[in-house]
Amino acid sequence: MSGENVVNILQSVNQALADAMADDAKVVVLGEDVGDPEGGGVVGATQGLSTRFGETRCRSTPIAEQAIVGAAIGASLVGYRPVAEIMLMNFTAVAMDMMVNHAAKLRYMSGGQTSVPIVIRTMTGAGFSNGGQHSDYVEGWFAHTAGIKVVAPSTAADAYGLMRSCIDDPDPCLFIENIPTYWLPDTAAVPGSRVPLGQAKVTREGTDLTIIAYSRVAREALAAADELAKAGISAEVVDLRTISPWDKKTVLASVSKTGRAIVAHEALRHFGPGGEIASTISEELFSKLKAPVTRLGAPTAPVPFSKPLEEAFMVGSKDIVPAAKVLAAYK
Amino acid sequence: MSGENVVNILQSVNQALADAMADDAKVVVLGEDVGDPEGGGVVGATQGLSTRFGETRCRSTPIAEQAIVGAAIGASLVGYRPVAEIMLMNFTAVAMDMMVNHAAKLRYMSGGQTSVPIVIRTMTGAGFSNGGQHSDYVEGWFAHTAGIKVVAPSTAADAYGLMRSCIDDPDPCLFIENIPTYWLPDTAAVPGSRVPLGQAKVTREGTDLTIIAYSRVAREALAAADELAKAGISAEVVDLRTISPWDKKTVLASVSKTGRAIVAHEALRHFGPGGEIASTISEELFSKLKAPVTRLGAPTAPVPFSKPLEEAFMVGSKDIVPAAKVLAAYK
Amino acid sequence: MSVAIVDETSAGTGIARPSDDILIDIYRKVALIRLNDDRSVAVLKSGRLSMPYYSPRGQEVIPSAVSAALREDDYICTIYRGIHDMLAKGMPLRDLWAEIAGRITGICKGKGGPMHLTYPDKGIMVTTGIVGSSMPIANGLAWASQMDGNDKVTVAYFGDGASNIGAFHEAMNLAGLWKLPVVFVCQNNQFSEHTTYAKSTAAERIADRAAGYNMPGERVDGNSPIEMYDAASRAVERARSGQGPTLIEAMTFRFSGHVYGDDDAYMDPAVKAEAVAADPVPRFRSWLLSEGIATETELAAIEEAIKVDLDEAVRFAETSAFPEIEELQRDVFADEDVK
Amino acid sequence: MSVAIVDETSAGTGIARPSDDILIDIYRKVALIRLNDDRSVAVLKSGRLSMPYYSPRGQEVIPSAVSAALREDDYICTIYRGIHDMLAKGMPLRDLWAEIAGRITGICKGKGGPMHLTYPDKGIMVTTGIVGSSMPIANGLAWASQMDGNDKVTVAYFGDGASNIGAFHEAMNLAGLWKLPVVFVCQNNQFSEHTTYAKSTAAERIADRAAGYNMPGERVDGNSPIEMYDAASRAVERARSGQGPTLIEAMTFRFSGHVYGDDDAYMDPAVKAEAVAADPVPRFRSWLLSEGIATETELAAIEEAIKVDLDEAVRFAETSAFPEIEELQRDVFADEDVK
Ligand SMILES: Cc1ncc(C[n+]2csc(CCOP(=O)(O)OP(=O)(O)O)c2C)c(N)n1
Ligand SMILES: Cc1ncc(C[n+]2csc(CCOP(=O)(O)OP(=O)(O)O)c2C)c(N)n1
Ligand SMILES: [Mg+2]
Ligand SMILES: [Mg+2]
Repeated sequence: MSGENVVNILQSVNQALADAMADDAKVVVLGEDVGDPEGGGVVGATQGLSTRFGETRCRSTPIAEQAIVGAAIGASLVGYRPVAEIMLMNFTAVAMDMMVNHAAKLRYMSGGQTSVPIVIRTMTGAGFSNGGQHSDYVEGWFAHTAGIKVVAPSTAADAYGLMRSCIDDPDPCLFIENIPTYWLPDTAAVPGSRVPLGQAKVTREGTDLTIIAYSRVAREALAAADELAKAGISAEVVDLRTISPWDKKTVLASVSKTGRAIVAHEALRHFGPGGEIASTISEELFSKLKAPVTRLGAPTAPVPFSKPLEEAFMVGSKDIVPAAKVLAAYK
Repeated sequence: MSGENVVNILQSVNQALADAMADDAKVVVLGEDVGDPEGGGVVGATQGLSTRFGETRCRSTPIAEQAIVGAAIGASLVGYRPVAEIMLMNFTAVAMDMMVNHAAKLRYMSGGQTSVPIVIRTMTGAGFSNGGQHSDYVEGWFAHTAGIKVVAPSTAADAYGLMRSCIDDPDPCLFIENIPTYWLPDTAAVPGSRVPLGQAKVTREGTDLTIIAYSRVAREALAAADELAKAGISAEVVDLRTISPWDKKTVLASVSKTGRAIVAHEALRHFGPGGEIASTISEELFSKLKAPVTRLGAPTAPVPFSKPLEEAFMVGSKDIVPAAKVLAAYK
Repeated sequence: MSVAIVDETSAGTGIARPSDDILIDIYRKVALIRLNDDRSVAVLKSGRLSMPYYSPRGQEVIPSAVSAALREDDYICTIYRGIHDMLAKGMPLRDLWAEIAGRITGICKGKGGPMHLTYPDKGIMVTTGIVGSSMPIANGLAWASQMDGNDKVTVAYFGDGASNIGAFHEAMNLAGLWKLPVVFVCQNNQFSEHTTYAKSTAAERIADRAAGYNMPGERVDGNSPIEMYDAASRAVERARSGQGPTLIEAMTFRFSGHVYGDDDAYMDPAVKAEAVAADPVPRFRSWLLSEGIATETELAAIEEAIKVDLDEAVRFAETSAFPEIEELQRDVFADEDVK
Repeated sequence: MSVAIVDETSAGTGIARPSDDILIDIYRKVALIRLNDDRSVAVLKSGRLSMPYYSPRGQEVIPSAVSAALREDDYICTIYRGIHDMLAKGMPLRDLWAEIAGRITGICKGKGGPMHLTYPDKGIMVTTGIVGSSMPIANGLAWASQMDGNDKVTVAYFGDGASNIGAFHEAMNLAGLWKLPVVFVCQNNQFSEHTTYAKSTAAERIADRAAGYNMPGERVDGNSPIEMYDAASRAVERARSGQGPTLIEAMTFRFSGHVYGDDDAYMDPAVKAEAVAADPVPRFRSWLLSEGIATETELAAIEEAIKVDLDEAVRFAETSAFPEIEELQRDVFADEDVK
């Protein structure tokens, strides 16, 4: 990371929105507080947009998530490319109908006559003591829905490039931002660059096992790989980046090579998205696997407030490293 | 099935509600149309209850699913055992916040001071040309949520016994009824009997492979097993009955014996609940499996209206049989 | 609540009577809806068709009058009980019938069915099966018109029961706040499935709720073409000229059970009989004749032409092919290869 | 919208002044909330505590007056910005502080934290972090009281912003329809996070929305103990006697940013300064003195006692243990073995 190109994920999201709005007058932003000229929402993801593009194109809304997503859907049907913010991922629970029964289905139910090119931005993640209703990863709900894409970057450049691709995309995309990693310094994307949807990235090569992850946990996987290297274990890390549709090809290629896999996410392990990845690997690489595929996810509990419990809840390098050592022991 | 004891699932649900209301004055029923003295809701699941127990204890509500589940939660906090109906499973999308952020979490977030002994009844299933917004199986959303149990009977006796257990249970339960199988004649439960939550049932013994399913597909699995028997394949069928928490012990015991497994549900295969079961089997029985675990689920699409498409969409014996033959070929 | 009484002359209301052309246009739509309903029930009874059918019988006048006040390029969002709204807005019968028969020639390739009919060519943008959900999306269409600076208007149709769900409230507040060019048309048929208005809705009039959203709210006799056209025209004009949304509560009555096959045992027979006796379709027809606005020959010709179209539409539907199984996973995303 | 002006004497309003005992009880609660807020900010600043803290500064009078009108066995449901509501209803400081410090001795064993404080012993049944969600659950508590035939009342607290979300509407309609013994207390502090009332809410007054739910709605000066107590008493009495719900819009102002750490740059400094100048806490205090309802010594003693309790509560919290890791999966279900 050279000085000039250092940004963080939050800035990259902001930059992607600004660049998309500059490129295309049909890109508009709406959500709670997003038009606040001072802050740009509670974390500042939309800072400066209303000042630069006007409050019509970056518009604060009432607290009304169904109205927000509904407005985005409606405008998208007739040529707009709205980026709607659902402040925290738990609040998708009050907008599920618009997201799942409508945004995801209108193209299909209309036989392809209409389409819903919207992006729904949301943030989440444990780590800041926000407790049971402000920290959940529920990407699994949407990955299990036909007609909506689900994206979760772990780096600033991916945040930029994936956001640009989501805005370009003719179908609805859910874009998940992790709160605790928002402010970490990182390399900036090339302005205007895109990261294609549905493509994973091998962020570290290795030979003994593959760690498949996304969002914050993709960073934890890299940290785990560093630590494993010290123990003589060579871990390959695949950052999915897009959760649905996911990049089966890259994942299977990696696990074909290593023969061992860990799938890790912050969402609950119980009926979590890891089940799709793990069972696909087990099914498709049945005879090539040297060890059972390990799934890591949060324990079956709401996100606890108390710091030590919250830390225990969060999947990280602390969980990946021992799991990897167990796997590596399979010969 | 002897003449006298023949009922269908719908009647069994109705009977379970009536018996529970007769046994305990704190059991109350609420939902759209449920108090209609003539019909008892659109399919008649609550028929006669308002006449017998009064409109206070079987109360029709406005079309307001958040208000319905909220009222159930509130009353349950102070001693009631409400059974709330969300008419169709797709409409849980407008009640998700109450179900997931509240019902499922209040016990935990209060440190065990409060509890939410509610049952949420809902029906769903393709097969009646109800199209994209009236047929979805989204049990995966709730199975992936800590603090709520998810139940889906496939027989009349299980419907009765599981409903009684859900009402008895001190925690929130989601009770899923399948529309197309509502009216099939079946053996009645012993009045007052309970089917324990979290216990699967081996509904057919076999030696070559295990089919794990629930709801309508558990019946399809039996039909498939019949057909497979003719082809010389001996299939064991496990009806999960409770999806979350699921009965790992029974499933693993069966697959340990057969060495081959199919997990089948009507929900989308993509990131579906089958991933949890399949990957657990692959993980825990790694060296015992003779073949990769096969997951069957609906294709990644909204439920189509047109009859031939809807039939193709629905997972059934037509999908299980060929998959089983492939598995049986693994030696 | 008593049944709305149709008074097409609107004597004493001071409402201006629309031109004869408009009245006949409204009647053409009313007749189309009425005859299409007849045909639907007949075909359903014959067993040749099987679908969830939410009859609009009794509510024909509302969208007919509303559509007469709209332009072809205006938008509507409607609901499962919306075939009348769509026919009034110009949905062609062939596309409709092929769709409800699940054929590949249907307007949604058979994938949507009766609850999700869509026809953007005539501004029929969304049909939803979820109570309340037409409104938030209608706002978005209207918001687009507002941003584009064009003067298109969006109508959101919904039922009385829908006025009690959260989406209604959120949408009304946003529309009032942003002064969106929307007309919210509540078709108050006094039932939500099996449940009466009185057991669903705390408000004496749904129109009273408009005050809480800083928009005008008006209860009108939805079965009166003149009153309905008047209210709709004013609301559409208000929206078109940038003055913002209106809530119209159009009083009407649902002549059938909620859905085809529902025996409507829960409906008070006396109330229903009174409503049916006041059937707005024949009353409008006789009034047109008695006022000399149209002759029997003219009206009969309109009806005959519709019947011919219906014959052709049903034939087209029934002779069309079902979709190939490959269609199952098409139109999920724009890119067919994404699964 | 201008800042509400406190006029504790309520001269000219014709509102009866409550007894001195009640006024002093209200002041005791106000002082507790005020001093607890001071202490919270001080401890947060010190870095010894880290939590999302939604200060109730400026809104102290509302729940103090409401609680003075409630019985101990009445219920409340409140929100993330609800520590004032809970203190006024009797949440003990030790249990509160140990909880917000994440300790096992906290009232929720440290699992809930500040946004989910619960204390059924004093009727504090639910605290939610989801905007609008206090209301549907409050209805359920009230429905239970109605079915039990007891005369308990439930209060649902929420903010002005929450009056625009679907759950508000659904809950209000159900309460109005079923005549539930609920009092809906909207604390209108004129902001939803960074967004002003004018950019959130189409209604001129939130109280106006009550008409659409067939319940009385009243806007009152929430910073006036007398007006607030009066409105709350009438609403509570109405609910207790089976006449149904009331919506009270209590005007107030949020003295801080939305959450601790938020710099409130988006708040108009002049508006804020005016509101802070009208700080209801010192004004109430001086009025009690000037009216001779309490002496300086008496009030100082009340405040001193609170400070002692606060010292003890903070000490208790800080010296308590954190939960063991085993707690992570306890209290998910009643049966600990179910995973
Ligand atoms: C969110 C939701 N809840 C419940 C239903 C089931 N449902 C379908 S139509 C209907 C009644 C709607 O009544 P109303 O809004 O008055 O419209 P009408 O059918 O009378 O035209 C209900 C409850 C639904 N489709 N969506
Ligand atoms: C459904 C939902 N949407 C958004 C949020 C984020 N949020 C938390 S507080 C808040 C503002 C609420 O304003 P108001 O209701 O006026 O209450 P106040 O905070 O002013 O007391 C918002 C938008 C949330 N918690 N829940
Ligand atoms: Mg109706
Ligand atoms: Mg506020």
